[in-house]
Amino acid sequence: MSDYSRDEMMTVAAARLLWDGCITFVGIGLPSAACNLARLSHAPGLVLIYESGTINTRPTVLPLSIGDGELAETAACVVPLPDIFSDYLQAGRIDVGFLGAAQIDRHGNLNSTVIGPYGKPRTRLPGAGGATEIAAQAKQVFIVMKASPRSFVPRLDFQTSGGHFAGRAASGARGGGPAVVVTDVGILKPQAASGELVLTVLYPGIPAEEARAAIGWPLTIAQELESMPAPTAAELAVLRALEARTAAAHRQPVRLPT
Amino acid sequence: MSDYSRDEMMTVAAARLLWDGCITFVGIGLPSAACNLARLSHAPGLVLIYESGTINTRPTVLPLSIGDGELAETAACVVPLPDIFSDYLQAGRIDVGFLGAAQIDRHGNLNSTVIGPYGKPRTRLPGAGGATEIAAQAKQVFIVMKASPRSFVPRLDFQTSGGHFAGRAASGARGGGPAVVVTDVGILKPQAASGELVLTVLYPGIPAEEARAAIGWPLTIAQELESMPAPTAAELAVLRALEARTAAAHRQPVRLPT
Amino acid sequence: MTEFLPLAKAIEKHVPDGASIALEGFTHLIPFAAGHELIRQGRRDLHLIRMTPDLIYDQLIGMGAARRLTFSWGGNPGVGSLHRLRDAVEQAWPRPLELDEHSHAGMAAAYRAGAARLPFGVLRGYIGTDLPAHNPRIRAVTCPYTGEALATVPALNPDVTILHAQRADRLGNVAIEGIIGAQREAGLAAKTLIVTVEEIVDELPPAMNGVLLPHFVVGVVSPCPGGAWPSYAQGRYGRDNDFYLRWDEIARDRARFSAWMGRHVLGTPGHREFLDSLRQGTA
Amino acid sequence: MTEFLPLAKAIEKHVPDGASIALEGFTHLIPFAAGHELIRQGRRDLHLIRMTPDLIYDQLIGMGAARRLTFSWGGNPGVGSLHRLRDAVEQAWPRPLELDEHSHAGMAAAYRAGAARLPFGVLRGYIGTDLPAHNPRIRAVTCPYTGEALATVPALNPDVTILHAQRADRLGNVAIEGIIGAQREAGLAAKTLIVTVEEIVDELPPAMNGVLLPHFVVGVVSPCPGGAWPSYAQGRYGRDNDFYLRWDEIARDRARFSAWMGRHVLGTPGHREFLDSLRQGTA
Repeated sequence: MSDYSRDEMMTVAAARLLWDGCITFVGIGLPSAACNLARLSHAPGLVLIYESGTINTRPTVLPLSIGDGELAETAACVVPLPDIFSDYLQAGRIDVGFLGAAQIDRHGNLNSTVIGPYGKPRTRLPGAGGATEIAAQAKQVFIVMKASPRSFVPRLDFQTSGGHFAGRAASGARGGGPAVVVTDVGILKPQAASGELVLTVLYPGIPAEEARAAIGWPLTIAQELESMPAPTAAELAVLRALEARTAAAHRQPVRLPT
Repeated sequence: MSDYSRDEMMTVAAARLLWDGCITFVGIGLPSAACNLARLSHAPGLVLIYESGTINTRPTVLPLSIGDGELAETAACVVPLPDIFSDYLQAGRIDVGFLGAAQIDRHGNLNSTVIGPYGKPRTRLPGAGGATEIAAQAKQVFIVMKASPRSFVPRLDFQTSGGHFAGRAASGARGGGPAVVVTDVGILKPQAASGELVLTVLYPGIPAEEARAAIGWPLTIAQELESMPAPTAAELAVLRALEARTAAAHRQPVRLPT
Repeated sequence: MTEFLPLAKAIEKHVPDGASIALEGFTHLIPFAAGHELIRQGRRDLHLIRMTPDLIYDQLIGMGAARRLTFSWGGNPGVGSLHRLRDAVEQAWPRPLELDEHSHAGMAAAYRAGAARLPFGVLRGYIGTDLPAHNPRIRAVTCPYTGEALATVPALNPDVTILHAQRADRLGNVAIEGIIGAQREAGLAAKTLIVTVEEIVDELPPAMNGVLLPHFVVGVVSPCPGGAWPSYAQGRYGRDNDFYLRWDEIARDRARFSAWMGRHVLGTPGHREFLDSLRQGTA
Repeated sequence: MTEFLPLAKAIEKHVPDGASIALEGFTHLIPFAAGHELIRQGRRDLHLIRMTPDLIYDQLIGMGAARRLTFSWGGNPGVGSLHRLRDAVEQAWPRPLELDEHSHAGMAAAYRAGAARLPFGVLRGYIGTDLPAHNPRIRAVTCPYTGEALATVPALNPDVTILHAQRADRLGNVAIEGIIGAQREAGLAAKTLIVTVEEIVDELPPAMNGVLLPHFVVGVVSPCPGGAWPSYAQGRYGRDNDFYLRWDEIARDRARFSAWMGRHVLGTPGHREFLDSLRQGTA
């Protein structure tokens, strides 16, 4: 099976890391696709929580926004957003929180706030949203980002969310921090002692050197490199059907209310 | 109209003090009867909130407990009990909170905790429940208690809830404290300067001396005594019909669940 | 994932002697059957937690199961005293009972903090009361913005919370309808949550914004029809106000209380037989 | 008691220049019509508060109505940037915008504190982030039991909160169904709460444990069908995802933005005509 895109490889790789019964805090985009792929294939009991307050939602199509009506209609229940952050995330009930960002450094710290100085940014990004507390309080954090030297940087312009930063153990963060960074050129994981992200998993056809070139800091490559098999036909079929259903649903014109 | 009991006089007196649209925090017993009498007569827009979380409930019969199903079924909504205390009472949305107690002193401080020392009480009473924060945070507090020297005492065994105690202004209490004490022998109100409860309203046929005899501290009698008219036939009819409906409803046998 | 166990097994497995345990439900949905099972299994040294101890804690205290009580109002609602609670506090019978006494607002804040796994709750509370003088757990913090002093209570995180609810589905989601009290908070605050239910259904009606405890916070579901009696279950059966009145008589006297408990609780193997024993003759 | 006013009157009467104002609704039930009316009436120097500014705040900011923004995520959901917000922050166009920036968890705690009229909210938050270094309002308290430091945020109590909901009854009770975000908390935190509704009904269906804002916390109800478009109203109309995409193009350019606002918002007397103007030709 070689007829798949790098995005598909990333999505499948992220989905495979999830287990049945895992309680996930899901963001829009690739994490949402990965979680629903897992739920529709090997992990039917995967629990999806979106920050909009929808708990154990089972959408038939992927949401375009974090608060789509589809998420409410297929949820076990809808709770106020403050409850999600206090009684679920802060309370330590989330097994895996997904994050992405504009910049990541070698310790898995993330920037989604500004490029340039905070007071006079070159690019104002959306900001923290749920990310700061997901990074600190989810039991594990899965980061999903396309690799490029612009985004995998030696030094962040702003630290929005903490990875394996110095002092994390005494910081009040109860979660374990980033467990894995799924990119389009391979998977990085933190070294136990230093927390530095190193290349540990290769995808078919993408050599370690290509990964190294896409990372903006001198990337360490693990001594024992694993390799992740290509997406199976079954995985691709489920993912593509999900995306086709999503596209069809979103082609339905919305009438202006009268 | 002279054919009425002292309890009826008390209930009618308390009901008359309530106004249409008034938001009340209601306890079981006489306050519940007074509020529903007011609602069914001169104050149809009276809002009844019970600490069980039932908001704007409109029961057709009086509840026996603070959490009767009738209260939920006739409420505008039912909210969690923590919300009632934080978002309604503490937030200052209650116009009138009702309280009673085993003991009251001349400043309207109340004891519903113990008779005797706290660590080794002669009589263990139920305790604070909602009273402490009702006393501090409702805009006004209406106290309803039968007068007797045993309960209207010079000195409390334990202060469960604060009335016009020294230091109230700087205490963080945002409510105005006791505005009135409705008894079966007349109505006491706090003097503006001292906060001391003085007899200000007489009922028909009950002289000030009888009130004085029922109060365990040297009762001051206001210079200008008002007199509260006897219950009207209409008031008595509504109250008695309410109590008859209540008695009939509670005579219905409850079957043990199977 | 949620276990489905008969009530006796659930108590046996999850509630050891000495546990801190909250049976919540504010007048409505009080888990009486679970309380009786604790008594049948002879639990000792429990730290009982509950806003309104009600008859079920009167029974546990009278049977000597408790060493400590965290509470905010200990009466027989609409009736009067809890005589067994009074006897324990006033006369140390059958054993002394340590009190950790609060107001409703304080208990509610403590459960909320527990549900959110914060170490303390904040409220504008305990003003003008002697309670803090007798409970060193009631403290204060200073607002970092206004300088105002506010009361604090330590979070409540019971080893086990037991609730009663109308329905669970086969995954373990629990749906509650009607007066909810602090059930949601007490359930989320627990290290282990056990829920007895009137009924287990294939599929719950859509909850949307209703009250639902999702399966992954529910440790155990135990089917137990009638498990809230003499409290009630909205939409199922009414509160047995008459029994609350009769309890005043039963509990007033040590011997009569002991005889009643012996016959109806210790003398029955489970809740169905308990209810049967009440149907037969004068309870 | 609740006033029933046309939206324009409600804004005129209750929202002065300089007010702090929260238009809440998390993706769902965003009160767009009310935002447009603020623009039509030329409000200035507003302190805008909202977890997710969304298109409606992009429009207010681009029209120069805001001096300050309290927020936690400022993007076009599922699409990308809010170009007018970016232009204000990066280029001070059309005027500088002061930022009071938080995380979602911090904003949620601040609204909750506001709803309860506590001066601050507590959370185990703002860990491992530079946000507190740039926002002096994010502070800390020490737990009086464990000694742990916890983050605090000052309570949010907007002068005016505006919400959109499906239904109100003639007393002013407001019922909301579906994703609720922080609407309940923002509504209860307000000094004045204005709610635009799809429909005013004689009687709401029984709410039991559903979301209802009782009439005595609702200052004003304004009927406004379609008032959440291009956001959505569960059970009424769907989210116009296509418009969110088109907005990316409209807002990218100052002139195109100004022309669009001039034609569709300033050029229409109210929300019905606004929707009509979009139906005619390319929006």
